[in-house]
Amino acid sequence: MPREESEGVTQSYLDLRQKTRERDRSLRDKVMSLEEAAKLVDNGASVALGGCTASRTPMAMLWALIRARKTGLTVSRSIMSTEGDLLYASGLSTHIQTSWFSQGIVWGVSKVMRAYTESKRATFEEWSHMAMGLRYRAGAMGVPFMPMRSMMGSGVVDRAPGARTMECPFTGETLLLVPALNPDVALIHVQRCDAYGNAQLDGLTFMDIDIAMAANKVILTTERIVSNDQIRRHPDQTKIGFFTVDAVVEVPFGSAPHECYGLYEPFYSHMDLYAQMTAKDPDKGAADYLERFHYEPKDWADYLSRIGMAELLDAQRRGSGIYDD
Amino acid sequence: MPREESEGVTQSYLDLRQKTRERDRSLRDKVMSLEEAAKLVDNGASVALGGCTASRTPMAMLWALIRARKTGLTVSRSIMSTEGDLLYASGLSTHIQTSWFSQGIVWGVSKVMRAYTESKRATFEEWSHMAMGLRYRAGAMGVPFMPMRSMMGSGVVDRAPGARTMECPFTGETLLLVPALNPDVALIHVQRCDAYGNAQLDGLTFMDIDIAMAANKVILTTERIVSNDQIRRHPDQTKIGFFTVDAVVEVPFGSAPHECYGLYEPFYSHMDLYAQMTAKDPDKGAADYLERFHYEPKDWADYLSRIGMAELLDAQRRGSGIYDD
Amino acid sequence: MTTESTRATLTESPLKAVPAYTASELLGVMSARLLRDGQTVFAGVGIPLLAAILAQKTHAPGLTILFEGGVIGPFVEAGKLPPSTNEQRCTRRANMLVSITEVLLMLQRGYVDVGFMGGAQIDRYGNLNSSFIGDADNPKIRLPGTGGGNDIASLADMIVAMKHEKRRFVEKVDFITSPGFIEGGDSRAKAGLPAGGMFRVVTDLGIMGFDEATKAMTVVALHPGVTPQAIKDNTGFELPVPADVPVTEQPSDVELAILRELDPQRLYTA
Amino acid sequence: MTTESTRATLTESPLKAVPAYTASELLGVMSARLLRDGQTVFAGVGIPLLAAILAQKTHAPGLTILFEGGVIGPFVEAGKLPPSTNEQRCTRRANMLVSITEVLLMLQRGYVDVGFMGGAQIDRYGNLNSSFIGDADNPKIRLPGTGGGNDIASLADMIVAMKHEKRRFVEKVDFITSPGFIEGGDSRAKAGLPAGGMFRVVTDLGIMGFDEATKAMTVVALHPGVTPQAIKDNTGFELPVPADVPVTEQPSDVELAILRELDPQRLYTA
Repeated sequence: MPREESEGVTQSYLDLRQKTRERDRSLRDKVMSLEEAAKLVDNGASVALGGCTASRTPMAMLWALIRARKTGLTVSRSIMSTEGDLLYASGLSTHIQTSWFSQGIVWGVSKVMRAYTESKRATFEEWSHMAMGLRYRAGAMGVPFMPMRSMMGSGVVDRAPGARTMECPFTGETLLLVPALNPDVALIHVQRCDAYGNAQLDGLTFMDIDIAMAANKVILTTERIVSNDQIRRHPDQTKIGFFTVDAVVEVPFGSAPHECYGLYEPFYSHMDLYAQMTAKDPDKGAADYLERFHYEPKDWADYLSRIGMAELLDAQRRGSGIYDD
Repeated sequence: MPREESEGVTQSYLDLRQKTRERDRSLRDKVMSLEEAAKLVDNGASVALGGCTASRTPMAMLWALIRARKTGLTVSRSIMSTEGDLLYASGLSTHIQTSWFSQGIVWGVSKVMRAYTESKRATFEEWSHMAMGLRYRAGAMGVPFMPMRSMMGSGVVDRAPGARTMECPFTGETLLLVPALNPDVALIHVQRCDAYGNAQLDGLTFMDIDIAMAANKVILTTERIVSNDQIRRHPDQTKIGFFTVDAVVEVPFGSAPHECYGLYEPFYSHMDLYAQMTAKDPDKGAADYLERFHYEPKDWADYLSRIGMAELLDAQRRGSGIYDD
Repeated sequence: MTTESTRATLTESPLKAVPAYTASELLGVMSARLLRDGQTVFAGVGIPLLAAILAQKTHAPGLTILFEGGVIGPFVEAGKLPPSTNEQRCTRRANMLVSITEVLLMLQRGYVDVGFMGGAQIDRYGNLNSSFIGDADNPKIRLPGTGGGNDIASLADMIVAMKHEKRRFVEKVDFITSPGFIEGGDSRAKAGLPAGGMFRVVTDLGIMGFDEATKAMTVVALHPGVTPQAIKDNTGFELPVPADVPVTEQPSDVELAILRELDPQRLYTA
Repeated sequence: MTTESTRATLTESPLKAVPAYTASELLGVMSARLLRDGQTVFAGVGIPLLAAILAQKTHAPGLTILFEGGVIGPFVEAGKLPPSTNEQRCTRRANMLVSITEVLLMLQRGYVDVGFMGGAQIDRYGNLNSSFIGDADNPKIRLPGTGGGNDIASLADMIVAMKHEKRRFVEKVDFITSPGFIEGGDSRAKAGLPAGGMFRVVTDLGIMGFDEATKAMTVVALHPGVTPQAIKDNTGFELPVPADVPVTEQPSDVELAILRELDPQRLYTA
């Protein structure tokens, strides 16, 4: 790819520095509501999602953005699950960058993803899993690209905007360079953080640490807000630093119906219900689902009520089970 | 620098893969003595040290290598403190790669380092601190270089073998590429690990995680060996994985007279004694020090005895103090 | 389902002691046997994971399993198979958890011996497609895409487990999602992939390898009761069966019992 | 020591209420005043650290301190100053600990407003030398080297605190360890360093800045009692003092008391 074509894929260093310089990166209270946080995301923004597949998906924040009728987002994530369907179906995004996009292996290929991409109403821009990770990592490190050794020789690389090979000046080997991804906004759901945005993650961290460093704005949703004193007692457990964070929203069960490590597993019956609703007529099914679970609920508790108390208790019991032995 | 000159700085990918393939990377008991572990280090090997300055220095392992009269090592570390002096003075190494080399700011410039480098008996190859980190990181990632944005325009870059600038194909910016460092052996001291080499570090991790991934052999010394069951209870606390580790040696106070986070702070009086011994005649002082503390002791406990019980208790009290509030 | 039941019946006929098994169970058992003790295997969910655990519980107790969610050396509990390799169930009693990027970089650094995945469509040179059925610009079906597949296939020795059907074994895949030997010969290394490559393809009919020079797929063993004609009937390209091709030993009671205990709801072995 | 005591005596003379202070204390106070609330500052050990804590305790409670050992937002206890920025004492009640490489990458990513270090030798364009006195191939003195200095100076806006002596303020440093504006003008950006650069040099004589076009050092303020002639006498190159140069306000009782409480053994403020 000639350099002109990759412009816009990677931002210039001075632009990136300037954006970062303009942010208030001080230790300050950033607690706000979902509705207030939604205002921080502009239509058309590039947005990275933390978590992976059905784990620590920032579902509550997406729910708030869908309810705020945002549009035109370019959304990236390591792997997309049902939240990807909802992005398309709600009009929040028609452009998704990821390595894999379906509900999850047990449910088969996503009917909604197929309906939107095959009709060309939406784009699924495919990168290798590691390429996604290294694009965020380059962004996190403040360099315009990362060298890597996969994706070459495949059809994926030909369709990946900005990926290019180089001859290594040290070894003569062929390497692939993938462009840095510095999203405008990152949405990340965590088990706990303080009011300043110091987040301590349990279990799998996926690509979240790099995403937080790479983004030009970070919105954290959290199962609970803890004191800064508690964070400071174990500073080596802080995985996302306050200096990257712009908003903190406390939302219990903020990943439902997906899981949050150590707290709740996926709400499987609800995931089955979703698959069932979208199986026959994906467009109508997704629209009905959005209506019932996203637009109609008066608040997040109402959303959870509609998923159901028994479901919630079951998911929570299974979630804490990881610590049973 | 033309490519020929950087050959030998970075190994070819197939060589690196082959070396890794030949290692027994299975989950197996790797516990051995310091003396046995010393046999795993060949004369002339390139060796990376974990820790930084006076923190988590793999002192016991270096002590064992000095006693085994090893020679010709090329030794790299983020920052060198008194262990660097001892490497030179013992003949273990005449080639050190690091970003800063002295005993520590309060003691002034190292007389031993000066004596050896100014007389050209030994080399202190200087890289920027981040360059050292990114050289290990490139090695850890299995790529031949990392791009970075410092060191350019300085005298440091001109004397750093293999560092070279490139024009970024995405942005047209000037970047520095630093060659991967995949040491033959890494020596890392940790608070605890299991018999397989799963290590859980507390506090500062310095460059240790990248070093362990980059090296072609890893020798862990550890304050104590814990069960694999204990490791598996908190797998998200494992920072160095068993699959990179080739030897595990239990050595209490294995960083003395340097510190080990949460367990003991530096043995300051002993560090003062060392500074005093090497102040006037660095050659003789270092030789005397080695004789008294490295060659003469019958074992590691004897070494610690010579440093002194009161010193040890004081260092330990201060060390645990980090958790007092 | 028909094909599988037929084959199970077939293998039952000679000796009544022979247990019945599904095609998926056969795949699981045959794949497990290819894994060696002490290896590190990057396993996808489904048959690969089942096979890896089966290997651990039989001949390879020191097998290290990796999941792309960032999990190193886990123990998966019977009856608690994860729905993907990115959920907490994958992490139970693991030795180490790392980020996704780190676990994939282990492949690049060379710490992984075997990559082990399922396949939707494969061609003569072991290229895999999980992205598009039909033309990529106007696909008949948009599939979920590469996930970790491309990175695993690019950087490790590969075992692929899949159903042996003509529509899946094609002359040329519609799209190379995960590279095998690309166009054969040295084309893989020339593309920038000097390490790794296809090692074995395990199907319900047999075990396939790749010619050392041409890198074209070839049969290295047939499962009990499978004829060369069955291979021909179910493959969309010329797949040579050597005259003296060995026959695999059929799944044992122990192997099948372990598989069934692992997946009592038959999520992956039905 | 002589110079410092002399100056302290000088500043005492007009009003008896004025406290005595050492050159190091003066450096600490004057540097602290340059830091603004809400900034993130990468601080070296010694005067920079003392000044950063002093700023936190006076006008900049929301100042975030970083140490190159991998420490973000620590509280250093009075009387427990660390011997370097890589020991556990640096981590007390920090918000976050990361690897060395990560904390340095924060500079590269642009998360750091100010780098703050001491200096051994500096030149007209703010280049710093901490590697060699004399020729690098045959040095008279081999100094400890860059540490984090090169990375900090390459990537952040810099404040340097050092003694003002002719042998330290030289026309051209023997060796550029940490780049300032290199050869002035746009030579820094051309070398590959488009961001950051020297902001202020604080000495016991005054505060220096850099000309916007030429990037040559210039005096922006003198400390109380310091004459332009004193600058001339103690600088190895032509360092312009504007006619209307302002005079800094001398250290207050509060500032000095805090400094002395932080460093009761006078490790860095003697």
